[in-house]
Amino acid sequence: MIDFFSILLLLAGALFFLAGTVGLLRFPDLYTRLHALTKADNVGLGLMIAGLALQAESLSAAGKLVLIWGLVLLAGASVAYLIARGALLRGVLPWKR
Amino acid sequence: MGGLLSDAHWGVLLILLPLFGGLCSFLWPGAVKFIGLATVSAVALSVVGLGDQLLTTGVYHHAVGGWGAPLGIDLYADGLSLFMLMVNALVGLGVSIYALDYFDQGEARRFWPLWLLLLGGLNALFLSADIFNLYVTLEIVGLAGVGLASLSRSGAALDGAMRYLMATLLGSLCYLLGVALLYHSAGTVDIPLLAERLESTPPVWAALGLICAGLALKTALFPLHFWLPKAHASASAPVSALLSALVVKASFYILLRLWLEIFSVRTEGVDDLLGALGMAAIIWGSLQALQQTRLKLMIAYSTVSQMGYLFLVFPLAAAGAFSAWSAVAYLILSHALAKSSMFLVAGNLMHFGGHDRIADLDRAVQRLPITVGAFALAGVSIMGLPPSGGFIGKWLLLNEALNQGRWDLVIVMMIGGVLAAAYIFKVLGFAFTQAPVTHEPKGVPAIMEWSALLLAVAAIVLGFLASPLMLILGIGETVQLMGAGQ
Amino acid sequence: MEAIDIALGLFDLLLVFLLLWLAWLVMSSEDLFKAIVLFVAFGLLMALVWVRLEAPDIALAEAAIGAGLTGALLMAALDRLNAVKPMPAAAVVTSAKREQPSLPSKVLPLVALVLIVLGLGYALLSLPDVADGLVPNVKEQMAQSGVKNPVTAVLLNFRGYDTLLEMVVLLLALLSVWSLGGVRKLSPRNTNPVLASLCRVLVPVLILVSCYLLWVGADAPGGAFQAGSVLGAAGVLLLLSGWHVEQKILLWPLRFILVLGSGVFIIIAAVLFFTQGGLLTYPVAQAGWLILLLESAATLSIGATLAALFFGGIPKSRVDQ
Amino acid sequence: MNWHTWIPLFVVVSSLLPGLIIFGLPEERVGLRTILNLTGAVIKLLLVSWMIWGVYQGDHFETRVALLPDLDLVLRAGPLALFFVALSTILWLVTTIYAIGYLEGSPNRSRFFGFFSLCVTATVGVALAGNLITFLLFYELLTLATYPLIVHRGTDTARRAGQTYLRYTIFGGALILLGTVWLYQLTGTLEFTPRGFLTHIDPQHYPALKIIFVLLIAGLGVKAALFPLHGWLPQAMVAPAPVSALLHAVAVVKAGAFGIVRVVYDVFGVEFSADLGVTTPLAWIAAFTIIYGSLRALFQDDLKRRLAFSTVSQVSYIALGVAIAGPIATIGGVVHLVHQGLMKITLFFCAGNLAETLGIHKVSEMNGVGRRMPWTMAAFTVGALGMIGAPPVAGFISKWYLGVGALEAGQDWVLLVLMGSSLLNCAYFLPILYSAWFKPTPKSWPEEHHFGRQETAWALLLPPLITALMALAAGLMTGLPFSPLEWAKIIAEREFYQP
Amino acid sequence: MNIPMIYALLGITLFSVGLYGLIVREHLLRKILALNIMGSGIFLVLVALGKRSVGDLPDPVPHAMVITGIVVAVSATALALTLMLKLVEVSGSAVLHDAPKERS
Repeated sequence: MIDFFSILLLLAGALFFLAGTVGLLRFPDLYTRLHALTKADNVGLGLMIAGLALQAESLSAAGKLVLIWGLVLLAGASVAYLIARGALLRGVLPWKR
Repeated sequence: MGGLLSDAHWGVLLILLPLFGGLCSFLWPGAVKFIGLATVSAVALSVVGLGDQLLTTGVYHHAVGGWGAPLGIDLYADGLSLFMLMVNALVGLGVSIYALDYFDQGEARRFWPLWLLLLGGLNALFLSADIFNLYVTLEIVGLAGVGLASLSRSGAALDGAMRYLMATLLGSLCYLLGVALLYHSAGTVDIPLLAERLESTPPVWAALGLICAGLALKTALFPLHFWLPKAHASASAPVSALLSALVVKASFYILLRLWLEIFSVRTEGVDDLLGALGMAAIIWGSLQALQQTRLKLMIAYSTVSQMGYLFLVFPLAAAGAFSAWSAVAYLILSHALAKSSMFLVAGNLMHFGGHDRIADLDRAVQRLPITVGAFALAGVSIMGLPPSGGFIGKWLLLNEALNQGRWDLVIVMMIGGVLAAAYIFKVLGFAFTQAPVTHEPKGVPAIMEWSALLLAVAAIVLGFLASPLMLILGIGETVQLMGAGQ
Repeated sequence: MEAIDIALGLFDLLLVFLLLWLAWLVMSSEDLFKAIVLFVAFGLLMALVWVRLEAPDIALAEAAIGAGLTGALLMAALDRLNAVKPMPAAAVVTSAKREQPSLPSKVLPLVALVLIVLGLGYALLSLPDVADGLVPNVKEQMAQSGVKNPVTAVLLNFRGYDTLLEMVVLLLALLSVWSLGGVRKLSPRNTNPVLASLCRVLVPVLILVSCYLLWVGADAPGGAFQAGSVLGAAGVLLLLSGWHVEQKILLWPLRFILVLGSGVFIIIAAVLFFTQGGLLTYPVAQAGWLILLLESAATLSIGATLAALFFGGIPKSRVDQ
Repeated sequence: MNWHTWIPLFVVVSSLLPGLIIFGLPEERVGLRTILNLTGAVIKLLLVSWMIWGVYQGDHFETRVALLPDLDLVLRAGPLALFFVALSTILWLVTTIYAIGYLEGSPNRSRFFGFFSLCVTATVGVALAGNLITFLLFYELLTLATYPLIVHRGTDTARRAGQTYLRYTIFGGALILLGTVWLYQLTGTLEFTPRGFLTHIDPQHYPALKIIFVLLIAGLGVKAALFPLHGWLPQAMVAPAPVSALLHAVAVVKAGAFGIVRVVYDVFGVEFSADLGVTTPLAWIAAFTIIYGSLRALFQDDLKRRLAFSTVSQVSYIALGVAIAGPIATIGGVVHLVHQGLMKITLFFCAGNLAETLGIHKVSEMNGVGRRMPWTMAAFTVGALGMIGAPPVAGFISKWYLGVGALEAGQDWVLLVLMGSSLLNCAYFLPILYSAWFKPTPKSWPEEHHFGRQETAWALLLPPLITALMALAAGLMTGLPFSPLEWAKIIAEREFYQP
Repeated sequence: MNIPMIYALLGITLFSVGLYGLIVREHLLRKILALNIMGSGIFLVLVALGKRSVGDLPDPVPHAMVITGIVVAVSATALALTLMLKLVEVSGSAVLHDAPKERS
């Protein structure tokens, strides 16, 4: 039963990663790509962590996994912001149809 | 403690002292000169101590951490190591004294820590019996060398240092890959154990090729010498002296050591290839030196040519002849002394006239007789004229080449000597004449003149010390003796 | 089990091809920025490879140093490079022009490359399939080493002498960099509240992680180098967020921390040499805490050195003016 | 420990040490420098006299220091060695006096006298060398010590002359080095031995030995100015007159000739050389050089150049005497080593006086100079007559023994060479003497200096008079126990042809 | 052929690719990247071949060596980058020119 949930969560996570990657490759400009990447990564990673946490041997191991997710969220959000800001400051204009 | 020292452990001091001195000189920039000179003197004394110890008790062997090969790292010193340590101490002392007056405050603060760490790295290199440990020491030597080469921060110095860095890193990487292959072939990085275990398999051959190529690059063997002239010619004078006298010898020492211990019996053709490149280096380096209009470049090309002589040992040592490699050890020592003196002389001449154009030396012999005298004496050794260390080395090498009927080597050596005379006397000739544009001479501190002269005189005196030095070289009779030390 | 092996095998193959492809792109792409980004990706994949090769210690080091710090160094260098050269485009054009060599000079290196790969590959393949290396020796002596992580045992005990010299290499790199004089500051950034708050959160965490890695290194993957590089990363982050170090600290304390690692190593080596009669011969009972002491000092030094290397030129201090 | 083991070393040191001290002296310490120079020279003379007396009575003087594990640095005073040592010691003393006068007031004298002393040190070392490697050592030292003397004036011409000199001598040195190493390979020893050390060698090495002979002789021939290796000598006359005197009469050229004697007699052995068939070509080359040098001298207007080509010719008498390979010719050749030295140094001193006092450099400017400088020209006349071979000057003795020796050895053609050479000598010396003594004095000299009442400075006048008198004495008093001829006979008896 | 051997072969190839880049590419930054790639290749060879032991433990000695190597590599890279920047400041070019520059 736990295995089943794990697999489900992991697959869902993988799907988000896939979507994020497609977005990264297909979106027209930096800002939209960033959007796709961070959104997909944060959620995808969260799902994967959840899937793995179910398999963890101890509570502390699961805790570590969650900590990783927290750190990645923090870093991802900040870095995405910094990149976007840097791009704006350098005069990279958002894409318009 | 006294007992410990007299017992066995000068070798350890030789490594720890300069490293510690280097750290101290970094921490107390105000006292660099004092710390530096004290450290170098202590190192010189330790070399004497080690020599005394080796003469009485034979080879020195120390298992670091008490583990012993193959798990741990072994330190090892025999006649050849001692010889190289002597080179370090002698040249180091001479150049250190010179450097006291050469550098201004700011440069001195940057020079001494780098130089002391370089000295520590070199000592560690000559005492190591472990090919991976040798890699680490090579990196110390390389990075310190680059730092020193760029010390003056001039465009030319930076350019030279960059070339040197690229070459030395590439050389180290090739060497490291060779080490990886040897380790996985024999399960050890200890030289004596490798000598026992290695067989003639493809990985060993590949390692041989990689190690030879990497070390030849670091030693600036023709045609891998492309980086050397600029790097050595554009550095500050004491640094050029250290690089030409000590640093290129370090990688050659590893090659010689590995050859004598591990590779010599397993190589068909490689020895002749190295010998042929050595011959080409002698001729090419000398011809290039002859064409230079700048003194420092000329001296640097002379190094290329002189390194060529060293490589003649490989075809000759195939027969395992003590006389061949002892000749080369002698050449290393005398070249180190003579060449460091020459670079110091170049430093004096640049200080004096503000340039190093050979044709504009403008009666330097009148104004700086000691400096020009140093150049002449060093030149005698470089040319291989008697009485000098260079002559003894060349005599021994010629003897061995004739003994083995290697006329090609003999003829190249003769031509090399004549060409060396040509480029050295070209300089001396202009030192006597008046230049078209005469300049106001600038005084050169006495210490700088005398230290250059002392190094040159040492190169000459070597010509009379062959017997005791051969005795030292014979300690442990390097061929297959590291194994015997086990 | 079979399926997992096959999957892992496929994963390995995928990794191999990705790495090859990335390496080739790093070498061949015309845009330096792109090359650096690809190189960082290359480093991260390398970390994966180390995991696959059961070398978690290296994986940690590679992720922190190989990909992280080296990437940061490269990026900073590129930034400074572009700042030095007002017209990078022109330089790129000339370098592109220069990098269009004649056919033989393009083909010959390629041929050499193939030959080297073939030759060395042949050499590798003719190695015996099974070799124990030093595994038995390490196992035999582990009990005397004072730690439980074999890699730490090798690094700090069996081959501790290498590590001593390696600390010197690190210091030498910094000395040489400082000797070159100041480099241009990174292109100015407005102080940024998000970055600052990120620092406030991340730096303590990084220090914590560093301590953890240091402590755990005795028994599990980790140790001074990994801990030190995480500490270095914290330093880099601080520097990026516009952190200014006080003059007073730059003068003596910084130098002290920089030499701490190699200095403690040398002093302990000397003390052991006079008391135990051997270089770096730890008494078995004290080996554990001696190693911890060495590692702590090394961690501080490595962290400070790496951060200082990232900063570049010598920090201005009265001594060197 | 015995004094005899150190005296040869002291002889070398007695000029080395003053030389090294002089290098360090400031330019203006003329007095101290002069004292050092003369003290060294006198001490050397005393030591050499002691050794001559000892050797005459059959003592041995030998200094031996290890140079390589199996090769020693040997200084040994045999009769032949002392012969050359005595020549160079006496002439050094005389030349030093001359040089002090000649260079008065000119710059860089410390350097000059330093190298001057080194030069004599090297020459004495060459003479005393007891084996080939010691010989080589001092031979190369001689090259190095003479170079600064040749370029002393620091002009471009001087630099070029120096370069030419080096080009020849370094090349020659390389040849000798090669020959020496090879010889060592074949024999395992390099010790000079009466009648040679090669007689027991395996005949399969004979071709190699021939090549070694050629290498050694060619290397020595450079300094001995054997044709075609003489090119440097005429150029080197840009050097100051004392240097020319030293080069031509005492040091360089003589070292080469002396080396040839050593190689033929003490390395190969004269019978063995003759058996190898290498002496005859040497004789031919020497003969050719004699004629060639004289012919070239005939057409030189520059006085020093004429004298230089005369040296090319005269030094080959030594090689010729050696190559004829008979005892009497040997005596002739060896004694010419000293005779030519005395006569040629006289001539160069006189040429220097003419240049210093009157600014005369050319033969065509010498009309009537005999009346202006009678003493100088008297000495010159003695030297020139000696060169021609007119009795009773020393040169006659040499030529006589050479001729008789050639006849004894059945090499009659040598007589023709001697006669031809003497005629040519007449042809290039007699016109000088004639115009100097019998042509009218011109109104003014090119560049006249006055030195009080006498014709020139004492220090310049005395040396040529002394050497001229010695040349006369050597020709007149041949029967005295220590005359050059008697000593040459001792050499021939003891070293070359002992049973 | 097993997996470690494939990684070892990858190491060799990376070494060669790096060498190729080092020789062919002129920009110094690229050369520095090339040296790093070469280094990674060598580390791979060292570690991958250490997995040939029979037991469960891979050979830890190469691991230690590689960690040493990584630190050396980052040190050298930092120095090389700084040197490059200084060189560019002085000469204005991040390429080493072969033509001899006359500078007094």
